[in-house]
Amino acid sequence: MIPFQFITAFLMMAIGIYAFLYKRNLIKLILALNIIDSGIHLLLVSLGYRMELNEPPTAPIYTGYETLKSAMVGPLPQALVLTSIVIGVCVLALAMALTINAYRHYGTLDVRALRRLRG
Amino acid sequence: MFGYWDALYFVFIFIIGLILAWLLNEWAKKSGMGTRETGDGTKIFISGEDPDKVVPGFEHLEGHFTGKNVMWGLTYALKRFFRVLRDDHTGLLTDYVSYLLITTGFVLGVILIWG
Amino acid sequence: MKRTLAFLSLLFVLGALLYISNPEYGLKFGLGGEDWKNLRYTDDYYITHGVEEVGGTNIVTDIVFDYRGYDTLGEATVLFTAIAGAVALLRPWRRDEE
Amino acid sequence: MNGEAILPYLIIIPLFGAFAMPIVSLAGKKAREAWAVIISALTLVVASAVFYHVWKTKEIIVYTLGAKTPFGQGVGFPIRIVWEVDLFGAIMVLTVAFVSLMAVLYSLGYMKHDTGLEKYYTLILILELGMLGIAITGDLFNFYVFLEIMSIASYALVAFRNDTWEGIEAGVKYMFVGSIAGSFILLGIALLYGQYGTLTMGYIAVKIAENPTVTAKVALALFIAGLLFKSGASPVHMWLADAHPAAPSSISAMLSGLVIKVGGIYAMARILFSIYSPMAHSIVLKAYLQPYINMSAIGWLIIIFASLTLIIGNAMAVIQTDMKRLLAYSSVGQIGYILLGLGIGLAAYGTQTGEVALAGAIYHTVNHAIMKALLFLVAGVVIHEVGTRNLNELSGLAKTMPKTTFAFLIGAAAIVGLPPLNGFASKWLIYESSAVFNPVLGAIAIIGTAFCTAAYVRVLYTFFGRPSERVANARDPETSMMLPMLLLVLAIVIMGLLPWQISDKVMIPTARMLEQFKFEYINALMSLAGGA
Repeated sequence: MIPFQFITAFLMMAIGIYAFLYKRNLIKLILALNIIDSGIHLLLVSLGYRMELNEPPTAPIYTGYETLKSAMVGPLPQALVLTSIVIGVCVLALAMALTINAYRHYGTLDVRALRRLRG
Repeated sequence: MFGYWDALYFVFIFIIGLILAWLLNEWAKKSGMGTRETGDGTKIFISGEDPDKVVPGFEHLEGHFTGKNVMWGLTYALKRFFRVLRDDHTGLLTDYVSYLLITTGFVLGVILIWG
Repeated sequence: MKRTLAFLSLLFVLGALLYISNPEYGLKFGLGGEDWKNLRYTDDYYITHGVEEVGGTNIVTDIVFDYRGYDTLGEATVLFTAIAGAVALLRPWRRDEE
Repeated sequence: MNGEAILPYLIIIPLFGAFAMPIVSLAGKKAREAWAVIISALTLVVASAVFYHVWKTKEIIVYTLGAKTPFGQGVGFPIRIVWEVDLFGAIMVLTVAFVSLMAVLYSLGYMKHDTGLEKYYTLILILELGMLGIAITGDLFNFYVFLEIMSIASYALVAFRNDTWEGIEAGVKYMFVGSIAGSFILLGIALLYGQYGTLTMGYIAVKIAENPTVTAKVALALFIAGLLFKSGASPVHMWLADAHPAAPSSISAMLSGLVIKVGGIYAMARILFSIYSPMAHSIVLKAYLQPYINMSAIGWLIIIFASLTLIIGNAMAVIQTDMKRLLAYSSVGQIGYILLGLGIGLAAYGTQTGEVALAGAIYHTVNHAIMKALLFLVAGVVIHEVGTRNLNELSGLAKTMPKTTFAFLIGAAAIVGLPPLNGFASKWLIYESSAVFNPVLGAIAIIGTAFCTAAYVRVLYTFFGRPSERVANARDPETSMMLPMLLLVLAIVIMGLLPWQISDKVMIPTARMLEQFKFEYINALMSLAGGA
């Protein structure tokens, strides 16, 4: 039985890459990049999930009420995802800047028009 | 010795090459019909370009040994191979992604089967 | 043609990823007890020692700013790079200025 | 000098320089240029010290960020980020610092007429920083962060001249596909974390050797695919042929000379040899009949891609009319030689053939960085003076630009592999080991060189032809552009005069250290566990 969190994560990646194969609008491709990133982030966070018997999983924060029995989920993937989200945002910003310039040069956002470099 | 190469070998091979070239030249002189001494045979003729010939439409390039003509023999002989390669580079983003995915699939298949 | 082949490769890669996310062969989800101690020993260390070693009650903060602080530095650099790059790309063209 | 004490400055200096650049450039143009040169020169000094230290002691420097030891209290696994610098990393550090200094010096004259120069120098320093970070890191996620720093800086620099359609189009293609490749690498890292629960390279190596699972294999496939893309191997070389010619020439020199080496070849060697340790998998586990990952099959996989790259890259170089595009395709071809050496080193692991091939690959990495940087700088001078890079219009440059043509002659002779120059020694190591390993591979390598020679002979014929009106007014460039080219020519000639000394004293030990017959990379990390 494959956990649905993993299936969702991998499907999101596949959807993003599918968009790269069959979509033409540059803005859609930028969104596709973000969907791929989100899929990986989902995978990372769900890798840190924890299920103990009779202990509900909580966020890894000590609140001073530790008498309540609880299991903390893994904090490392969350830290990695924090870093990774920022990287994703940076790629997004740069992609947007490039897209604006591409529109100014080519007058279109169709990725098939960007094929002067070949051979 | 494995993994090494003496610079002296280069000198030897160079000298042997010189001797061969000289012998070839001598043989060509002896068996030639005399066309190398007179007429068109005396002209320097590099890679299919006649320095005195003017190509229509390329008058401003007259007589320069330009990159387009050097190695014409090689490019002509392997015309089909080069055309396949050239056509393959379509410049479409989709194709670049396709090749990346095909590579991934191939690598994954090889590693899962033999790795 | 290329696209079809690429789509098939994508399906193959997806299949392989789904295969390894089956708990019997590869990645396990929702660990607990012994599995947690064996596979997430690093996280377990952070949870048990984080507060006393670093002092923050939020373990993620402890990791981001102490254990993996260098990554955070890298993250800041990425942000700086992206800003510099975006500003450089959106500057007026040379032609416009003349 | 103590290597561990100076190692942090390798990151601190360029980081500080890059972050301070917008402020310094408020003081004017001269201050900005002086700052960039000073920062990259200081980095070169530190890099030489690090290299000298590692080469002298032949030991791996392990440096922990923020603590004495990467290990936690009373446990046997690392919890902090570590840097591990072995000899290969140190060589890459030195090469990166040297070529970056040359590129910065060259930019002083070459980029004079551009706008937005403070961003340009910031980005060039960050590009250098990213590559240095990749070369010294010992942590897998940290490697990804620095790979992205390097990639984002190079995306921005490829499209830096935003008033040309060429740069923008190449930037779009490079960026979108490169981000997907980066995502593959991140996915591989996530899978390894999910299976083994750690991110430190040395400790993952231990864990994989204990329990090689299917997950590790899938992660390896994702790493190899992503890094083949980043190194520009065929059939995913097309972004390289578009992006490298479109960038400003000083950036092309860094991209072709360094980025594809450090972000592709070096990272791949690190992952193949240090994380998926072939000593453990091909020899130890096989001997004890344990499950193992067949590393020689992976070596053959890389050899297949290398052969494709060799033929396609060099052949496409022959038919280009654009000078920089020709050089970019030639880079693809040369990457093929490096990958061939790497693949043979993996497939023939444990034999002398493998060691020589690996040494040849490392040697060629350094040589090609220097040669291709020189050639791109020459191409930049030609564009700067003549204003075109179409080979059909450039005939007769030798008359008007003798020094530049001389530099190009040296670079072309070295890259083709003529004996007195440095390219010969490394290529010879690769030819000989591939011929010993499998004669077919030797033949493929020779065919690649034939194509490479044809491509460069075309350019040289053009340069030495009868002068056209177009080049009549061209002159040799100013000193700040001439000096880096002369220094690179000097490096080529000096390295060419001492081929076997360098090979014996530097490259063979590097290959031996990378092969880690005694698990040096793992032991250097794990030896700190006792001292905690």
